[in-house]
Amino acid sequence: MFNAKVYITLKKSIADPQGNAMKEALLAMKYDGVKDVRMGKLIEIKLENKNAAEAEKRVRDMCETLLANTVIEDYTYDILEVGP
Amino acid sequence: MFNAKVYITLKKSIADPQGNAMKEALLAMKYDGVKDVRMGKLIEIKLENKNAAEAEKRVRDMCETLLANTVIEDYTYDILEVGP
Amino acid sequence: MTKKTYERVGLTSGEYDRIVEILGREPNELELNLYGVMWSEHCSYKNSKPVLRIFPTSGERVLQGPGENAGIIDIGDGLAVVMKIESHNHPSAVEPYQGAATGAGGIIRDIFTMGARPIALLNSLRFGELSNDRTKYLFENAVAGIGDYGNCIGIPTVGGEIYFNDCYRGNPLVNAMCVGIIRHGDIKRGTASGAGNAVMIVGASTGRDGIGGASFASVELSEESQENRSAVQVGDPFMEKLLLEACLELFETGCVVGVQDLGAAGLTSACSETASRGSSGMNIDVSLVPRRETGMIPVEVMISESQERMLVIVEKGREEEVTGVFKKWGLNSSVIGRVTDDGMLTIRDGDEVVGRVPAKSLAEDAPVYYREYEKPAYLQQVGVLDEESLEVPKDLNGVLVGLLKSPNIACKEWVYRQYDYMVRTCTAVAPGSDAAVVRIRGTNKAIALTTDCNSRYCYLDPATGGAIAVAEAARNLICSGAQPLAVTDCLNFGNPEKPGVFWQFRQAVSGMSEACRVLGTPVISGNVSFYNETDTNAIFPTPVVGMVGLVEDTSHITTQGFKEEGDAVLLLGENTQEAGGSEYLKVVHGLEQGSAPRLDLDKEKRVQDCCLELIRAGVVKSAHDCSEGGIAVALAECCISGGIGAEIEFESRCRKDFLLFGEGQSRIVITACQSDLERIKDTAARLDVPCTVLGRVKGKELVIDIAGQREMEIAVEDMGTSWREAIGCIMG
Amino acid sequence: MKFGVVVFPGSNCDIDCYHALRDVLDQDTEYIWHMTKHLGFYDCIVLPGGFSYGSYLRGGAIARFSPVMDRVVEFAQSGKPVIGISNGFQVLTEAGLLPGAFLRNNSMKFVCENVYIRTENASTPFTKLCGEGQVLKIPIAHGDGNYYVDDRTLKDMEQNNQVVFRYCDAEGEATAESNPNGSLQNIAGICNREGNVVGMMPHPERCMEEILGNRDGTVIFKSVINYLKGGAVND
Ligand SMILES: Nc1ncnc2c1ncn2[C@@H]1O[C@H](COP(=O)(O)OP(=O)(O)O)[C@@H](O)[C@H]1O
Ligand SMILES: [Mg+2]
Repeated sequence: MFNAKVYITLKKSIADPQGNAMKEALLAMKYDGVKDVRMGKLIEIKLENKNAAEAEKRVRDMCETLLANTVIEDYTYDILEVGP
Repeated sequence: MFNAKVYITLKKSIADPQGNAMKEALLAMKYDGVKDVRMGKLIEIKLENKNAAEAEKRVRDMCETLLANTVIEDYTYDILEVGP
Repeated sequence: MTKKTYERVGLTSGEYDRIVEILGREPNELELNLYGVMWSEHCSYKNSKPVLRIFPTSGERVLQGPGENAGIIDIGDGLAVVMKIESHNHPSAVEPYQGAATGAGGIIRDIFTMGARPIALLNSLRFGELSNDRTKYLFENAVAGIGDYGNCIGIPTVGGEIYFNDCYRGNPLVNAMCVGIIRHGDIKRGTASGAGNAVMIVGASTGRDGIGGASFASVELSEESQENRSAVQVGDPFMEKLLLEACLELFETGCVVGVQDLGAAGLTSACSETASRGSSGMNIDVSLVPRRETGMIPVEVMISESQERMLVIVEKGREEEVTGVFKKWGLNSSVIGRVTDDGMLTIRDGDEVVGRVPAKSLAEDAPVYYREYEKPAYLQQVGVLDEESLEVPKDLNGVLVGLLKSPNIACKEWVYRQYDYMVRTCTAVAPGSDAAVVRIRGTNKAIALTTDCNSRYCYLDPATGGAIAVAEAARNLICSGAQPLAVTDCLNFGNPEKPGVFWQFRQAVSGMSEACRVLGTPVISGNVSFYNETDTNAIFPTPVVGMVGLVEDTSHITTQGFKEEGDAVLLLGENTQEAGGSEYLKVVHGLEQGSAPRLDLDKEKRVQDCCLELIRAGVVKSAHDCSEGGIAVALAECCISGGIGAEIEFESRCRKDFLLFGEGQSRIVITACQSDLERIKDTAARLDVPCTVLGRVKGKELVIDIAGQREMEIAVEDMGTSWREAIGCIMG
Repeated sequence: MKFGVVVFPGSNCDIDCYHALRDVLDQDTEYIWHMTKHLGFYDCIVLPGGFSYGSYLRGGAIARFSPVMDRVVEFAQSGKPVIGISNGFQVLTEAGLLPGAFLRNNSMKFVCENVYIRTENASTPFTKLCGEGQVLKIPIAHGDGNYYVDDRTLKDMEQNNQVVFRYCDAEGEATAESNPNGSLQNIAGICNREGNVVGMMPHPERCMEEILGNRDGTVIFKSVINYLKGGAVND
């Protein structure tokens, strides 16, 4: 069994309305050290696969096809083996 | 300067409609090893703070007050120092 | 059993004794929990039942009165309207987005449970003053929650009301209303009958969420309930959309004997209520209930309030038809038991019987309390208003602008532009007029919808305030060209164990009842929400009225905006100088005092009948009732909505500020062609309704003279900007 | 002539499109279930608005993997007219039939209101009856309508006249104030290179009858009917 954590973020070049709104809200709350906020997604997937290489290939495929929209988003992931 | 990554997830006991729909979609796409999918948020924050302890306190405060809805969500974070 | 155990599930020792008597033995832990949730105020109405009997509930058009998941009223052509309103106050106070969203989700299920296609949503919201940050957060998120749920499922949110008052700061009110349409022959009921018929659970799987929700709604909010987190559920509008389509498709097969949504108290309430209504029993196995979480014990399965689930009673042997339909929509469906004829709700976990109690005893035999009541002392102080001591403001233009900017009167577009009010392409009158109007496809008819309640009047005089809520709702429908048909009500009050609160409750219900009788609008469904208080502060009594009316012909649809230069502006009804309880007193003088406006129900009825007759005769070009802010605000709203000014002249010798901003009842501003004036006056005279020409539609300003003196002169555009932008400005 | 309206789980403007075509414009119209693997004969396919799969993850992201989408892609590639409205537009971009992607509205809020759009390309099957520059009043209702595309693709699109509508004011000026969601260059609707696949955020099917107070949406569907009648030029 594997636990994958997929992190999806907007590409750097793209303005992030949600992150901006959050930054403004934090500044309004007097968190004045805040320089930038970017909003992304964290997708946790439990998957059953024979081995790590196979699990990784699967996760990469999922990201490319469904989880991320590569027109606007980048993705990275961590995969952890958690027992049989 | 610090880079904080905040991970926000729904509490375990709370239903996750988005994660569910994704799981069904992945299964329909023949990713048959998928056992569970949970949808969360990743918030990346750049902040200027004198020291790591202070930065951490700030991030925790932000999570409690704004970033996470602690009624239904849990949070964790990583903080990385990235230069002055 | 220790005292603590029954207290933990919210029961009293008397109630516990009663359970022992019913069972002839002590209940086990699971059984005790069933009684705990079913005998809670939220499920049993144990404190309100005797009072609710005062409501008139019958009428020629009533196809289903209170007692089912929703009420049904006939609109002719073999069609009927299904309606219900419900509170989700306590969950929304803790988690406004999900609380409000699941409120919308729950009320939608009540409608399609009856076999109806939901066609419109409304809501009624109350928050503290917007100067408070927590209030802004609650307001913003409750609105987003309601909006997102309705938008996603594709049911237009077409109307509602919002008030801000400090009394709601710790205990906001979120009431959601849904309206559906159905053919008479398609009505479904929440009944389980026919021994051997299958009991199926369909839709979402069951988790631990919302456990204790029903009793949660029946206790005062304390610090502790902030911690009571599992009671908050997350809404899944996508799942509900599938459930809705699947259920409506399933009903067409004719294999469904009865159906009930799983709301408060989950399976416990759905099983015991359907069995009880069908005078039958039920034998279910909790191990067959599809689950989302591991390790759930039977009692958790029984009282879970996981959303988007339904219980369906299906003819024996036709279970597969159900499975087939649900599979098509990608949904679960499982047989979890059978209907029996022994009157018992028998709960098994596999082969082991884990609980067995009479179904009726859960659903119907909760003790009924005749609470003590006493006129509360605060009325002594707030009832008096020393009018002499209030100065007449010099700058009446400024007062008008101040009122237009008051969040209680200001345009609610900031809210309703977050709602998809157009989906289904039937919304003939969108939010922003007196009532929303939704056409009925395949006919020439439409229905008009509104929710109303001025709780400040109810605070000053609950009987009159309750009656005004009904009268105003009806008036709003009339102004849109509809005949009011029926009421669904949501009674939001404080702790009924306090005699003062219970007095307010009784008074409000009796006032509403009288108005319903005179106006011919029976109460066909509703909801009671008690314990709306924090620490020591109770909310104003807030009996929200949801009302539906019938527009016989879409050509009768009328809106509030002035239409054309030169039209005559008329008033049906009379101006008074009642200032008590007005928004003017609050905004300008900082007072919430005096008597609520008087209401003469017979006169109200005559004014309404007159207005509708004139609309049907085709002589009314716009109609708008006078409510908060009085006639000055009503005229301003007509100008703003129409984008055109007016010249108005009052003869009255009343105090100027009270004349302009007092909230006397039974008044409607209409416009008409000059050539129709005689006809209008004749009709009004015949119906014994005062009717005065106030002036005419003209120019780009609202100009008001009183007794020959120019008192107000203000550009429509400026009024519009103040009114439209007020809430957005505050919310940033 | 036959229209097909695709029904994804969670579509909710499917009935509105169906009603607009069948009841208002008297066209032969059918629903097409998302599981369909063999498409019947259609002249035009409509991907309606709503919240396919709840718009969970991203609008249109899951729907585009429905079996029917393979058929829609073939249909589009054969040159026949396809229109995606609102969520249908999102499905088309996710499926790669149209360029770009959608971000959250810059107001962060869902917005439902009437907006004005200016016709930039009056030669697509869906805009043939519009004049170049014609201003239409059409409602929007979306939370993620903020259109984005990278610079290079945008240049390409402009060269190919692929911007079909821009948000504008009543006078037809594409101003910042008239942009309801932050879309790049006020873009409200686009088409593919060939022009037969059109996506638009505003909902023409919501304004085709007097009782709804506005009939500006009619021209979109009348255009395609006219186009289809005018002889199968592209077939
Ligand atoms: N919460 C809400 N949701 C949707 N529409 C609302 C809401 N609150 C107010 N509105 C709309 O704004 C308009 C004015 O509301 P209100 O001032 O309460 O009218 P009235 O005084 O005639 O009852 C109505 O069309 C109403 O439906
Ligand atoms: Mg009104």
